[in-house]
Amino acid sequence: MNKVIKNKEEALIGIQDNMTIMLGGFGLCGIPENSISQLAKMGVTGLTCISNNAGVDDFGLGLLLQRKQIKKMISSYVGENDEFERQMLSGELEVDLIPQGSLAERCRAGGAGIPAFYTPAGYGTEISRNKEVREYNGKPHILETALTADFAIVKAWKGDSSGNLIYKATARNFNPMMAMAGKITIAEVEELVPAGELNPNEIHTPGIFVQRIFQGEKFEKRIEQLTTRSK
Amino acid sequence: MNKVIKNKEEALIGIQDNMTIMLGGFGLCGIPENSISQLAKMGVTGLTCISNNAGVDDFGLGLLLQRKQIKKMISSYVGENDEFERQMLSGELEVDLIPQGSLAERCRAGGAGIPAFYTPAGYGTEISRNKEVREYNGKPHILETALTADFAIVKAWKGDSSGNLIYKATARNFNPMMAMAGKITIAEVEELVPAGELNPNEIHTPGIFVQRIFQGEKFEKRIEQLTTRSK
Amino acid sequence: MSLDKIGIAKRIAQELRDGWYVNLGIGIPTLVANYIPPGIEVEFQSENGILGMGPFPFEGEEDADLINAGKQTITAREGAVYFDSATSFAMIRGQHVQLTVLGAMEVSQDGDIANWKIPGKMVKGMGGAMDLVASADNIIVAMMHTNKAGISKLLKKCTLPLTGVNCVKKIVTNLAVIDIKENKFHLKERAPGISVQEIKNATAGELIIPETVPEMNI
Amino acid sequence: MSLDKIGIAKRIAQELRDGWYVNLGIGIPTLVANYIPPGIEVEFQSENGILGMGPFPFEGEEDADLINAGKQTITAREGAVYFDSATSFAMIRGQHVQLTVLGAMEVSQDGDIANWKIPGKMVKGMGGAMDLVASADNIIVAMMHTNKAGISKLLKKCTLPLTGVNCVKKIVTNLAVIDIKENKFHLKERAPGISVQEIKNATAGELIIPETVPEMNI
Repeated sequence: MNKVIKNKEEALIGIQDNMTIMLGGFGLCGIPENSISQLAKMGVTGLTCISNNAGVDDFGLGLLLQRKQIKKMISSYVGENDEFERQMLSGELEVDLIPQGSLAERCRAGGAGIPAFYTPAGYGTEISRNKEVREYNGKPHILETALTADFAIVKAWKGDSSGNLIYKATARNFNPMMAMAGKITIAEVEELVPAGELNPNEIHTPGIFVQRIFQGEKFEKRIEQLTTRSK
Repeated sequence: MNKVIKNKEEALIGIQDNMTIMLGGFGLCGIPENSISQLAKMGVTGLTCISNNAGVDDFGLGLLLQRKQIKKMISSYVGENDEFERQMLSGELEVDLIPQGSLAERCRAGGAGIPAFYTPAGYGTEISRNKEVREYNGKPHILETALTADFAIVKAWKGDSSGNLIYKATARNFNPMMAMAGKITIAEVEELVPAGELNPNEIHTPGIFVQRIFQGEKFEKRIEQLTTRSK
Repeated sequence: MSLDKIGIAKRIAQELRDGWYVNLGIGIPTLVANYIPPGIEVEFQSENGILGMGPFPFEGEEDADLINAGKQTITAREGAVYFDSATSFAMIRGQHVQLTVLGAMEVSQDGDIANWKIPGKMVKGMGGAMDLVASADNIIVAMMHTNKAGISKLLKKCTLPLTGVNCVKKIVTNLAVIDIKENKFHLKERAPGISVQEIKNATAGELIIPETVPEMNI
Repeated sequence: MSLDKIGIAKRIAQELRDGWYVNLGIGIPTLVANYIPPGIEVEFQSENGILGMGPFPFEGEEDADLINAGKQTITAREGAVYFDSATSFAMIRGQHVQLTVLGAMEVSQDGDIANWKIPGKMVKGMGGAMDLVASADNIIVAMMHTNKAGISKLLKKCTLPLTGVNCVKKIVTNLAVIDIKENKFHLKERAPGISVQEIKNATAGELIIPETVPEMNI
């Protein structure tokens, strides 16, 4: 089943103002860089972005923030960039903060047809405000609901023409769950191969979750916190 | 972290009468054969077994049924064996039938600390009797709770001394979720290698879910429905 | 002449669309895979954990670790992928599978289906059927129009324990193609040589019959 | 003499047990990995998706695709494994991680913790902290006993927005080791050269002081 799209321009067709978009990645690791730069170029605005983080000033989702394309961020940890802080404090940007595990599970639930589930995370904090509480195993849990998106955009290491994806190391992070939860899921990959070249036992995201796949032109793969030791 | 156990005799120490045990496998595919034969030898009785199926008369869980070691089966599809039918119809054996997807998800939930979730499966059928119903997206869903077990026993293709597991083809089935849901999880593997020999990107079950691992002596790998075509 | 099982499978195969992921139940539904219309590509999901199921293996090449949900030895096509049962039902429950074809003992004009349990008889279990019917947007039932005793399987209300409610949209039997809409059966096509009256006689539920009922083209 | 950050990390490292999986938060907790007692083996989980985290890479060998939850470049030990964020928090929520060490701005004698938000200041988010504190059976807080203004961080009730309730069991500060039981702080050990009175003065919550309070052995 051939899902290959020629380039990022064609892959992102259909993304419109005011849509909800999920974007994979943790910090700058495993983010769909090519698609983000294309979103900036397209100039779509009013976006609700579901992404664990919000990039840095001049890379990742920071590029969309600079251009004021984002109306609302749904994330677990943000604010590694000044423009984000400015927009948030001035009220231009809505921010919905969600515990990281609940964010991951809510995306998975959205993709898996589980509309809601109970979790202990956030009980007794402002996160549990207006949420149903129920005790299980002697411990209070709150009810969290599924998240889905008009488009999910993920980044993989390898992908085949059927949309099967393999991620590398910790660049996997949120990508697999978000791939499940998009009405349309777009994957950009470092290496695109014909169907049959990936070992079916080693695939992380089955192609059924992916509607469009394209070979990224160039991956900058910026490092946020370079930490090394000397030899 | 070395979790290697010498043999099946030592791997199953601690399993006692009236315990709840999860066993991986679908039909006879991917079942922990060595452990099942050892359970038969140990003669523990009153077991509650959570397993998608119940084996055949002389293989898989059928071996424990023959010896009347099982008090209750929690499964989605059973009865490929006569002794099962006899014990069930005579009331010797309790049977709790669960939709297959709910069974898989309930095991995952048990391992993932999600005490309950909503699913549409079984709404309007006898499965939803006494279960809470709630509408999401215009569709009724029922609340299902997590499953856990005193011991989970799974079978993998390859495993390392840290308990990391790789399954082969459709022998994966229920094994990964059950590995997550056991208070103690025992893995029997076809090939046991030192830590570091499996590619960390290709592992299906992270070792954190596995407490004991052993090399199976011999795998019969019986085929339930041999279907072929001629060349 | 009423259709045989292969005829039913062939007619259902005409419903396939290019790019669909399809789950086929045991029995007649399995046969659908043999009659994919030319020029379209579909992928078959088996709920035990494979997408891209291929034909049965050649003799001697079977692999005990590679089976379908009917526990038959199979092969994998190029581009196939294996996954665990939770992920498999995430695909199903999350409506990533575009078509489910399965058999039934009874279907009601409300779209209810019964196919897993006969009171007083040995109950083998629902397997994945309840997840499939509760989740799928597009369910086709493949079955004989009547049971062995000649009694209609298309009823006002199901008499057997239900597998799912309000879920069946289309039925293909040995006699007819029938859609379910607004809690009624709607006759769409006749099997070659079968009269509308024969179909009416074999249907216990309320059957809406349009002015012209074309013959199936198989 | 009160402990420095390394001293706190060294004291917490004494709490590690062979075979434990451990999640270390950013800051002082990260340093714990450097002082694993001899003869025991522990594995470090980073919630972005790795078990078996190793030391920082040698210069020039860093890999942008291999980072920890603090977004620092890391390496993987033998036997390491990568996984997605849902699986990562399945480990945490499912209590497969035996110990969580994290920093705090305030801890109450009920075991409540506040470490993510200061009203009026920029809120960066809770990251994985709420999942960690709500799930872990065994949580150690690593922090200074007082804030920069000299005000106690061990309170009757937290004043800042909470990260979790009734969850902290043990606190290791620059001055003391304190357990939380029955909604009270219990002094267990003093930092070398620190008097019980100094600890009492620096603790705003109710502090139970036993007859003898041994000095830490670091």
